[in-house]
Amino acid sequence: MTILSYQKALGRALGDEMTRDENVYVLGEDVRVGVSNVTAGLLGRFGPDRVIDTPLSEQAFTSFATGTALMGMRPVVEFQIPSLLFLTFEQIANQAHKFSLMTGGQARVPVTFLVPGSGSRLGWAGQHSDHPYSLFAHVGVKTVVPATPADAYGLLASAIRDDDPVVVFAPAGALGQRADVDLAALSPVPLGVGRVARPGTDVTVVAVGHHVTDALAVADDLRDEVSVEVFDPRTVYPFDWAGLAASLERTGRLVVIDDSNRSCGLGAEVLATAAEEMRLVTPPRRVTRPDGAVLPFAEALDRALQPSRAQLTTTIQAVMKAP
Amino acid sequence: MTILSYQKALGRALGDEMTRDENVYVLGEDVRVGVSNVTAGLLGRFGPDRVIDTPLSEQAFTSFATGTALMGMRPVVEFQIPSLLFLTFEQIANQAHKFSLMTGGQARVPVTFLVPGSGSRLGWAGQHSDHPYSLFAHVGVKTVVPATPADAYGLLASAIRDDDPVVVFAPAGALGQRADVDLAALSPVPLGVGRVARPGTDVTVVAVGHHVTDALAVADDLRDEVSVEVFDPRTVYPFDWAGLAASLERTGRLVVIDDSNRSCGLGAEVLATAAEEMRLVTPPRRVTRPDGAVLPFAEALDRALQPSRAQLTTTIQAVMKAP
Amino acid sequence: MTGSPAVAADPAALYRVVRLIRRFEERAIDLVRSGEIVGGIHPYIGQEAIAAGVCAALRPEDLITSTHRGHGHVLAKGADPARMMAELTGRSTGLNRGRGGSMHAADLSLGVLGANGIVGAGGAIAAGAAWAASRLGGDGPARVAVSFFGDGAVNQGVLLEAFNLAALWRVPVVFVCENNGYATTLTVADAVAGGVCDRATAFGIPAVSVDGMDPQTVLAAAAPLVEAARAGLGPQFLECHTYRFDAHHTWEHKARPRYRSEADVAEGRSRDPLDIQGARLSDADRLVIDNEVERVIADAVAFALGSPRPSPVDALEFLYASGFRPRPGVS
Amino acid sequence: MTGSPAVAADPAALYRVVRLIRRFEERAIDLVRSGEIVGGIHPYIGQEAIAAGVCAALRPEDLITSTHRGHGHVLAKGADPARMMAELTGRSTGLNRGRGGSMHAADLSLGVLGANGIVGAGGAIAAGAAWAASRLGGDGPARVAVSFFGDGAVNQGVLLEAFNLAALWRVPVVFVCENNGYATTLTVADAVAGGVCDRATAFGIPAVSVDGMDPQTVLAAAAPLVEAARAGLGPQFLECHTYRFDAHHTWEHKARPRYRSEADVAEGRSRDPLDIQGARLSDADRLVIDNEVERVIADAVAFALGSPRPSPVDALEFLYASGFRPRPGVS
Ligand SMILES: Cc1ncc(C[n+]2csc(CCOP(=O)(O)OP(=O)(O)O)c2C)c(N)n1
Ligand SMILES: Cc1ncc(C[n+]2csc(CCOP(=O)(O)OP(=O)(O)O)c2C)c(N)n1
Ligand SMILES: [Mg+2]
Ligand SMILES: [Mg+2]
Repeated sequence: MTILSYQKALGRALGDEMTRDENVYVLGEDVRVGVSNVTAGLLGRFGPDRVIDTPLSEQAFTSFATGTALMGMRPVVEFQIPSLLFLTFEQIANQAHKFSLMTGGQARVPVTFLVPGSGSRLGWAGQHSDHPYSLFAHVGVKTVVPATPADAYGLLASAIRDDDPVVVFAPAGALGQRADVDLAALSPVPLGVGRVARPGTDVTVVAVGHHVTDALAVADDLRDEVSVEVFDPRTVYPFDWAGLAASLERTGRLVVIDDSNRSCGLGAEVLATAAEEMRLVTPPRRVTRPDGAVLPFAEALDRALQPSRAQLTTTIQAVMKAP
Repeated sequence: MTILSYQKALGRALGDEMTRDENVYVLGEDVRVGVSNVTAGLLGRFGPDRVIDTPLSEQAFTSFATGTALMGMRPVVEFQIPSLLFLTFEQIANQAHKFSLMTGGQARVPVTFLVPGSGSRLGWAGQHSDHPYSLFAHVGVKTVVPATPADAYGLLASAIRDDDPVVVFAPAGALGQRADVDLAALSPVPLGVGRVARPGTDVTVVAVGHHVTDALAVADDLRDEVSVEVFDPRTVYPFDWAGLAASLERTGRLVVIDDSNRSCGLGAEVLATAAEEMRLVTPPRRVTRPDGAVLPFAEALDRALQPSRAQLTTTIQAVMKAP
Repeated sequence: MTGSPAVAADPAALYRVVRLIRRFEERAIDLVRSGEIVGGIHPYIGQEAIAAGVCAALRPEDLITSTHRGHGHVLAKGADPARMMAELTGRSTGLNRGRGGSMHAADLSLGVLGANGIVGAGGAIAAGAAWAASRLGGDGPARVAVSFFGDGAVNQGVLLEAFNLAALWRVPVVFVCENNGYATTLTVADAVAGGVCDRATAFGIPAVSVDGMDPQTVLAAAAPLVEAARAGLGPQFLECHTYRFDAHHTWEHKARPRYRSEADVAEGRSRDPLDIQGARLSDADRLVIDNEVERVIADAVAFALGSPRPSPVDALEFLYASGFRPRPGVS
Repeated sequence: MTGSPAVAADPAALYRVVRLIRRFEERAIDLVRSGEIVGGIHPYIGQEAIAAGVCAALRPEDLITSTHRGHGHVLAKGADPARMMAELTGRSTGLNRGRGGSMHAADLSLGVLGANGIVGAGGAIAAGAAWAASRLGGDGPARVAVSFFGDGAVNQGVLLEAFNLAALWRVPVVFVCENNGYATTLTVADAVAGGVCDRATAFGIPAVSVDGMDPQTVLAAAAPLVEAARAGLGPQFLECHTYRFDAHHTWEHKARPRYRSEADVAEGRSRDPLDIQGARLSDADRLVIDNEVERVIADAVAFALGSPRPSPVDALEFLYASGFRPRPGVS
């Protein structure tokens, strides 16, 4: 077994997919030097034709990638900061996402958008700390938020192989993750399939991205009081509803910890669908960022607007106390 | 009393606010000729300095408006099509929305973004039929979706007077609305305050924008089987939670009809918050667009992806039958 | 055969394309009036010389991206008028199976990457497609992409960004600006600081400005630019001065907004690409073509109106290329 | 007094600003290393002549928008170094009450509309602010806005769109491009097709390119452009050739990515604005200023580190100017 970091897992998936399929290529800012670390070493292995540095023209290079995808290539577009997804929202949600339906199935746009370091990096302030995966779940662009090195590898590989646009969020809070893995066993993780990160019987905690680690820690702390099942959806759109329903059949109680703004975030969708269709014996609860959150610069304020283990703990306890 | 159309109500609010406050001005594409009709006649009344035609540079004129707002003006930016909000998402969600917090309260950005004709116009196809108000509810930009001529007047007036950015969606499906109103009585409608459009005791139907009319019609059709309360939030962010809670105290049953994509849409937020905090005697239900909807061109397909009265009727009946 | 180099030199072939587009648009307007086309169209009438001339300079394997005013481009690149008309009338037999309509008509088999409802959006897509196509083509001759857009588009940031990428990476793309003097109601003078060609030359892209009312002039200007791009000299820019004879959108036929003076319209319509190219043929030859085009258009309308409409139960078909079926809006 | 015309002509005043920025940045880097500044900074070291020279050409009521590398601009426009340092260290006494940090430092009372974390975003904001300020000012002299940005920003669509609006509407804005040769690791040659000034002249905006290492050269170039804008001649463009002496971001101090050769760095650092301007003063005068600046910086650090941190319970304060308090993330 080998110790693999989350960041290296992403780079490994990229390298493996580029080796497997010569139509896969990477473009983005400073990808040759590999400022984000994810693309480090790729230039040497695959050359400048497949590892392309772009000027600060996100909108054009996003649609440029779409154009290459229409011709059969499989671009991986790296964005240095999450808010660049706001800047390119038209190109992703209104162009890449809509091509297949609007052309009546003539076109496919197999492009992957990768954000290594989404959410708060602490001290990067208002415009560099967003976690907008729920925006893509709303418009319907496939979106994954891996929590572990193995899933970072497997979900990025699947995103690249998928025939639709896929956005890959690698939370800054997860980049440091390391795991002991069998490199030979690394393989694509299917989109839309969650996993039970810890089985339990009293309450299901749906945790997204870096919060899976928090949920596991809290579950462990509470093990003498309550049996917590931790469900990691891995893909936030399309969501693994069957997996969640199965978990709620067991527990009947639901808490979501989600680093999105509260209103219309992924947590809202999980609660709404569970309330409509699944077994709930007590009211479900969310632990999220506040409505309309803009992360302030000062460290304590930045942290104060992110979901915390303490909030998750008290919320689980409240749900267990509920009649 | 006078018959006032929804479109004329918007134009009237603009004219009244421009008269009341000389810092209010309009900019957008073809606003002088008044292609959207909303700005018709304003050029003659207020002149070219306050009714400004822009080139097709939505991103720049959006932030240009923000710059003027920083200096104390109150711009009203008209967008010809809803997807221009995708194109300017960075300028609205990442700049205008964040200025106040990021500057520690030094800056305020009183800008209004107006989309006359949001949602499907039938036959305008994939890129002209979006209804993305939930995106703004998620990032936390104040957002209103008036259902009636009086509310179109009152909410646009309040949006212009508000010290934060506000997006005003005027659904294409509502533009034709006409009502008999006392022009003298037209006045601002406070943001964040919903209204009970029809009182009832069995089930609360939260209907947004043009669907308020649908909900009232369905409620009327069903009057012999079920007493439907129709709640029109008017503002989708911030939402009138107290108003909804009061309604659910009466009915205990909830159905939302919402022209957003299903996943992470406003309907999800309403169900989630109700499930967390409010009285529900049966599982709540949504009538929305499908996940990731892109409206196809052909009329029957376009209609098929929009929430319908038939869907609302059967959903209400299902909720009433639920144990 | 439209769009193949064979016909490029042939005045009759150019006339036929202009005539085909003109009659297609006139009939389409009728169908808007009669309600068979829902949502209206942006008529290309008056601008036919550009699509005809530019596409005559292309090879079948070359690519184009089009605009909201795209019928002319799609037809000139060789699309079947019948399937195009079926698309505008929302039929399953349409180019896009009735999913796209006027603003999204596409035929990828002909290299037509689609009309686009967002002004300026096609440029970056065309650049990417040309870059990829040439790369995938290996040592073969480069496949050139033409991106058509209007004068309004040169004020769109993403298009200017695309100029930069195309120039930096020497992409075989030709940017064709159809300058008809207006973006809806706004004049070029009120919208474009500096000149239209300056927007391209600023990026080191060679730019040419020509009379866009004469198909042969357009072809003569476009051919060397297309071949320069094909030869690896990087992107090229062509501005065609033209005039929109009809409404910005058929919605104007009812609303009648006032923004062009009688004089402006009369002056603009005084030079008609149909007459300019028609004058190069004998009346007899012209009549033969006109009659043939009438049959093609009549057949196209008959085909369209006789075709089935897609079923609402399939409304979500094609949403995901992978075949994934999303949740419906009501469960 | 910095930023007022009075000091504009004075070599000592220019030197003081350069020195102030240099020492501020050096101390800020220390505080990044010591962990007092979280998130790191984009050091302005080497580029001080631009902020000093341009802001010396401005009046107190004039406006600026800045960038991710904004400390120099904010200080040169007259911000209090103590409140600036307090901002970088996340204190309640900071310019933004600790809410903005390095990339969003602003002082609206001085016309500093803010650093900006998004490259190219400031241009349109500056244009709007200048347009509004002059309009609200009535018959008084126009208030000019300067928008600072780097060479990477000229590839951003929104900035190019802003050039167009400013030119069309003759807005009193001066666009200042700090060309330091790199956008993070990408060279200007690999990023900018055509020349930087061509991006402005394409829109009919007069553009001047100068040595950005000499404060007096920058001031001499900026002053007439600022006054031209003020006089109603519309937007102006100034390219300043400079070099970033330190890291793109202090993150590099650990990561040490390789993208500039030793030779390139040596060459770039060979001309230092501090020496260039310092050489114009007597050693005695220079020493007086240096000592005074040391005191200012020492006081600034002391003030910052001695200031209270904002309380987490107020994390949502200022989110809405209207005072609306949003729902928390957990109920
Ligand atoms: C980015 C964008 N902004 C606005 C619109 C609405 N709109 C559609 S066509 C048009 C005018 C386009 O003018 P031009 O580019 O000159 O093309 P023309 O209509 O003259 O052929 C506008 C404003 C749009 N579709 N996309
Ligand atoms: C629109 C946008 N794209 C990318 C980034 C990430 N980023 C921050 S600074 C920078 C380089 C900017 O280069 P330049 O404009 O030349 O300014 P410099 O750093 O050289 O002062 C990049 C890519 C960003 N902040 N905004
Ligand atoms: Mg035009
Ligand atoms: Mg630079």
